[in-house]
Amino acid sequence: MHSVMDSRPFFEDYSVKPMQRQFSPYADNGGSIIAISGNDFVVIGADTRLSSGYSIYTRDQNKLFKLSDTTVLGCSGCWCDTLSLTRILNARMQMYEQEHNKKMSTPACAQMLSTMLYYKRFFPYYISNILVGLDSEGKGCVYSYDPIGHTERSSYRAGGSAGALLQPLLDNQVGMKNMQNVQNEPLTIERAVGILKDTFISAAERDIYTGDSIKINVITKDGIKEDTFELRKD
Amino acid sequence: MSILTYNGGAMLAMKGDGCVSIAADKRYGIQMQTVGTNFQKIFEMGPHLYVGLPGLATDTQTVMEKIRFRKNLYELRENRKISPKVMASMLSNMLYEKRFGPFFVEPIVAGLDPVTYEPFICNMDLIGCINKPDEFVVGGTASAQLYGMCESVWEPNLGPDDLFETTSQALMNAFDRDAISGWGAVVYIIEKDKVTIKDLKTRMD
Amino acid sequence: MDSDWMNAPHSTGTSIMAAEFNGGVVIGADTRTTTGAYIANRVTDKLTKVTDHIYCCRSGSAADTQAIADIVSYHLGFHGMELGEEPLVETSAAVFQELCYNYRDSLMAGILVAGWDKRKGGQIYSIPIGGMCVRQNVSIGGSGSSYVYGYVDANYKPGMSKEACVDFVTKTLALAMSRDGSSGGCIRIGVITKDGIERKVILGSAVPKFYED
Amino acid sequence: MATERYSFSLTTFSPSGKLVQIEYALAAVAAGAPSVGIKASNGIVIATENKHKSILYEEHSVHKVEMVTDHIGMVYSGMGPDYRLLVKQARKMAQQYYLVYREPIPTVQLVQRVAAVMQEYTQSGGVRPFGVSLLICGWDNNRPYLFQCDPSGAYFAWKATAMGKNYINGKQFLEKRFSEDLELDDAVHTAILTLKESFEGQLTADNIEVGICDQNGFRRLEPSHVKDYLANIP
Amino acid sequence: MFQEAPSFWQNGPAPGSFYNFPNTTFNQLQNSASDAFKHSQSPVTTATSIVALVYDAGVIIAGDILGSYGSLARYRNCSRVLKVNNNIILGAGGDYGDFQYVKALLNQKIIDEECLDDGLKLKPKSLHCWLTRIMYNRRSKFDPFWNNFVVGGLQDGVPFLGTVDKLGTAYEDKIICTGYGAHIVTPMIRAALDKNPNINKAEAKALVLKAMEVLYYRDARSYPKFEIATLDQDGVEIAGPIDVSQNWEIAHFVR
Amino acid sequence: MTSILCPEIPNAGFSFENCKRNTLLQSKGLSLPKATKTGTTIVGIQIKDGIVLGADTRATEDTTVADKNCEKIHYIAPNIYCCGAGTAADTEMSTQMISSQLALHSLYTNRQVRVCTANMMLKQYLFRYQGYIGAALILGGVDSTGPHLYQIYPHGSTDKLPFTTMGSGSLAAMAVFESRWKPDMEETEGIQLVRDAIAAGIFNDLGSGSNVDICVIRKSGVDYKRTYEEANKKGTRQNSYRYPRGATAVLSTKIQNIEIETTVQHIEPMDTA
Repeated sequence: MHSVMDSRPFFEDYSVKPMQRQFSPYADNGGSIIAISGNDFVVIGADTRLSSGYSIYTRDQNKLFKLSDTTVLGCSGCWCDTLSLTRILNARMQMYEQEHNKKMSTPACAQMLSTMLYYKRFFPYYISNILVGLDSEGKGCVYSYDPIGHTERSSYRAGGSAGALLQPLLDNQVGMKNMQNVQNEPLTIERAVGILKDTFISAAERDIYTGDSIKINVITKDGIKEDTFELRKD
Repeated sequence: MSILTYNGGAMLAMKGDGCVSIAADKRYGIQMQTVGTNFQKIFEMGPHLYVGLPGLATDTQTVMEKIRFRKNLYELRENRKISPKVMASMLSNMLYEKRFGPFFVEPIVAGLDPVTYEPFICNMDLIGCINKPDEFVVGGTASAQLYGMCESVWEPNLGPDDLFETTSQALMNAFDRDAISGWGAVVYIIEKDKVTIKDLKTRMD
Repeated sequence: MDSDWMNAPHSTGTSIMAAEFNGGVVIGADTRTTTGAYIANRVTDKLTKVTDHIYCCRSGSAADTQAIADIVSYHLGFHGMELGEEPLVETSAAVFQELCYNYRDSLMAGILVAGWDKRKGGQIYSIPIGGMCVRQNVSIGGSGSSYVYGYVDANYKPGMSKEACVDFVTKTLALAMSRDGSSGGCIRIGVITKDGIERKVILGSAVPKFYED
Repeated sequence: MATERYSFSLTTFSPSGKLVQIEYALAAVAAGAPSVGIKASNGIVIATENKHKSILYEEHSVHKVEMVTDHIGMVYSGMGPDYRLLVKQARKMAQQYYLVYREPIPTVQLVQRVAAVMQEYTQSGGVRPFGVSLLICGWDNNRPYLFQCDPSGAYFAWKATAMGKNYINGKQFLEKRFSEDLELDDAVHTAILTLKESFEGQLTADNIEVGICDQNGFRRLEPSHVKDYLANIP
Repeated sequence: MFQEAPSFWQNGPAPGSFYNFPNTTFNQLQNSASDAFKHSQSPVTTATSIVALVYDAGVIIAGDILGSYGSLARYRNCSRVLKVNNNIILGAGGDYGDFQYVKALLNQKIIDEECLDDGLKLKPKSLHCWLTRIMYNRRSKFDPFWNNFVVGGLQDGVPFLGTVDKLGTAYEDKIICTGYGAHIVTPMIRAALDKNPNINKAEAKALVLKAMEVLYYRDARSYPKFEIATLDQDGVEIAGPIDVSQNWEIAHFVR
Repeated sequence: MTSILCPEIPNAGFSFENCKRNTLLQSKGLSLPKATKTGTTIVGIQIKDGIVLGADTRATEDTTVADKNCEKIHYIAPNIYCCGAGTAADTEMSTQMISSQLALHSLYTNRQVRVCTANMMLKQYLFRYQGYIGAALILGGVDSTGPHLYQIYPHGSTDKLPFTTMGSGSLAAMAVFESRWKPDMEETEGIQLVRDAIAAGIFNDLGSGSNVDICVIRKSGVDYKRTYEEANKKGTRQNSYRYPRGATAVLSTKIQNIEIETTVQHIEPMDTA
């Protein structure tokens, strides 16, 4: 704003950036998701804090979307995109059911989500998705996505604002990485839910966008069991 | 890419029962390319005192030389071993001198008090703001992953052996999820009567 | 809007005013200091003492104007001792100008210097951004002033009585504060005559009201 | 220091290898008001004569016993104004030490630094050595310390010492009475008695000053407190 | 042969270049704006916070009646809290022009619904959903309605409160404040509701009055006259303009 | 003892040696890393002949919590304390510097230092650096002229107020004060109000969190209640993650034994004979 000020190097961090009133279509509303699959079950948990900048919109926003009896989608990132994507997804699944007269399987749903995300390759949905469910043989599956549709199936995945905090512990405790002479017995539901809760507790300590409480869905062949767990509120 | 991620690196320190641990990876890289796999980032500043300097490699070495110089003068003048608390303050003062042209390192200090042998750990941001928790401190490009790991696996009053296992697992699993740190690791376990230095067998990719 | 209370500089948006009457000057100001659209201080005192008989009304960057006022009151304290009598209003305006002009690139300060001295009686000097200085019978400043130029031109009469002048200043500031978002709160008034300053505050709820459709 | 500096030094060696300016400085000290310091097992006492040439003096306004930090105190024999300058420098050095190391300055370190300043004045151009000897007492490293700094820049650690007018019999007096296990209270009495030895006229709480330092730090005794000590002196 | 991107890609960046996510470090390297935002909006005459909360029997929405033209308090009788039908009330903040346009769309929708005369009445949840779609749509065309809407009402007898912002971010909660209200008033009301969760209408009104007072003290674009809409079993009531009670005694505490 | 090579007491003020290099690095597209910021909620109120200061204890690095229990209420003088928000290192260092200068000042004047002196020193220091030192402070204390409370902004402007809040949670805290503050409150009532204001910041502002620190300053003395209330506790873990011994693959082990000798401190006098 003053000639002498401009000659000095502009320390972006140290002084006030001139405020350009540029409309941005995106917002980061925070939130984290963890999914862990076992032989005949899959567990997915997402925190319920919807935030923007430094303030909390609401402490009780469900980010897990039940697409069918065997498929659940967890989304975190830009909430307006999430709302639109899940609405279109439900519509597409209904159309599939009516055309094929059968419910969509989880892998099919996963593939469709991938194409839907890539469709908006040049104006993407700014969301980190994790789609979980039981595949046709009843085995647990976890599909993770990047915002433009690259998908990967794995046995466990963490995503969202605290993804980096959560992932290493899952590698270690579920993937049994970096540990020698430790035999890994097959994962039980209790252990998976325990790890999920502990990881979220750690995430709530360190990531300001994760907290309040988490919603947990446990999917087995007898259906989806819902559970909640309180986290710190600050 | 931030300046702190130009060379990469991960480091952490943990407090145990009458002992402390400090561990770091060994990578020296230029952005994505790994150039060396035996780069020292933790330096001994006293029988029970180690300082870790993650961040820009050139500043790691410069700051190490400068702080060792000031420590030597201090110990000669005062005729006693420097305590970790004083080393942390001296380091913080030195970094804040460069407030408007800082060194790009986020130092970690770990050690036992030379008189009372009380465990001490702390870390600082690049301009010397000291953070003295009771559990653990982390630094470097994998700090988010390290926070996640340490927050879950750390327990109070771990003995030297358990502290070694916890520290190593936290470090390895964290930097496996970070592209620009890893390639070998070194762990120092500092106790009253001995310092155990272990090189870990890690993924080299 | 978002989080501008954290990084917008702390500025006195401000409506300030000074008017001469026979026997002295009346100075007035609103009490709102804002960082962005957040009111950081709703009861600010923008009438700052420079000597017993000379006050300045501050507008623009709160930091700059406070620093300038401190430096000027230091110089005038010194100057007063050398003179053995109270500094003249003109002198203090010159010292203000010295600072505001020489550092015009790094200061954002619009200052009204008003006071009484035994040589010329009540005087008002306006020193806007850029560091010029001019004496005026009535002077308004700050972001709120642009809404009340008409009112002042229509209603100011030289040689008013003290009561009339105080009433005129109060009404002008009330009008400015009601239209300008960066001004508001209470009205602080100072009447400077040969006997020094007599201060009073018109609380927000008591500020006069006009037609508000 | 003087604004424009002379380049030659006033303190040059005499043919017999002495620095005569320092000898004269020591003489000035020996002519100064007597002061005494005693290191007891649990503290240190420093005291000095503070005679006023006329009854019109405001007794307890200007002090000779000065606090440098919470745990270090100082007294002098010799020229007052020189002492003032050294007190100011000592206080500043103590604060600078604390800012860098966040630890109160050890008494030894302060003494070394003050001695270094005094030594500079014996080897620089355009200045004369200080006309004072200092008694510096402090408590750190949970033990008492007592030091003396001379105009030459030499410093000594004492168990007890006296300086200023007839310091010789002062020292002899102390040698007779000093013992390792002296308590602080007895040390104060001994110090006052030492001053009394060479005191012409009636020794009262208004013409002497006493400072004590123990584990709770350094403080100058109030005249009323000194009166109590004087009360039970025969 | 490929001079100009086909209209289909009009809003995206040049083909082949990745869209710049805002405020990621990657993005700050190149210049953030590309020319697609020529007609992107910025608000002109704006209205400030909306304060809304659920009480035991219904919902309450309040907003002052000021239209600010930048820092000029230009229009001092802009009502922005309104009754949509017997079981919906609406509050709006942000650009007043956009608000009036959306209000017109909404009125037309109500008229169409009446013409159908199928006995169905628009409900709050569906209005909230409809508004969200409108906002998201305009946001996706980089020509947003620069508003925050708060929809309150009774959804099958249960109090409903939802909001949507200029991006289409929508959610429901017991307490919803927009603009500066979110930062200043929401914490205050959350604390009050923690103490007694289901407050009655009178207590809710008192809370809103105190909220508007605090906003008048601290928000430089607020105004001491406001309107309150309440909706419950006994019907809809829009009270106002009400004057904010003011206490300036702390002015005497400053030297 | 001192030479330019080894300045025993580093010459005062900031050194700008690395500025050229850092600007070069920046021009290569490497962004400047951010120093630890304290999102922070800090408050201060004036009560009946006393001051109550309050602060949260969270320090953040962008969106990660760097310190869960950092101290934001800094000592300035026996009768003056100061809460700091903004860049953590700046608040720490500026309060330490002014505290040191005030210690010297009180030794010279043999008087208790005044709050307005601390305010003027801080204001002039921050103004000189034109806001580049990002310290936003609330200064409170009781001196011979009574209780005083100031808020100081990074650019160097200060306000004297009966109550004030700063930091990212200041709006949440200010709502509590504006709705419930009364002049001349009793201590217990004042502490409760400050606690509620900080809690409003902790629970509603993401930049603030963990515990509530409170400091009550009276003429008679200071009661610094560090961790007055632990507003948030870490969740209890379901299972333990204790690793079995030998879980980590080790390439080599080296043991450095340290013999503990008790150092006898012997000081011989330096004689000049």
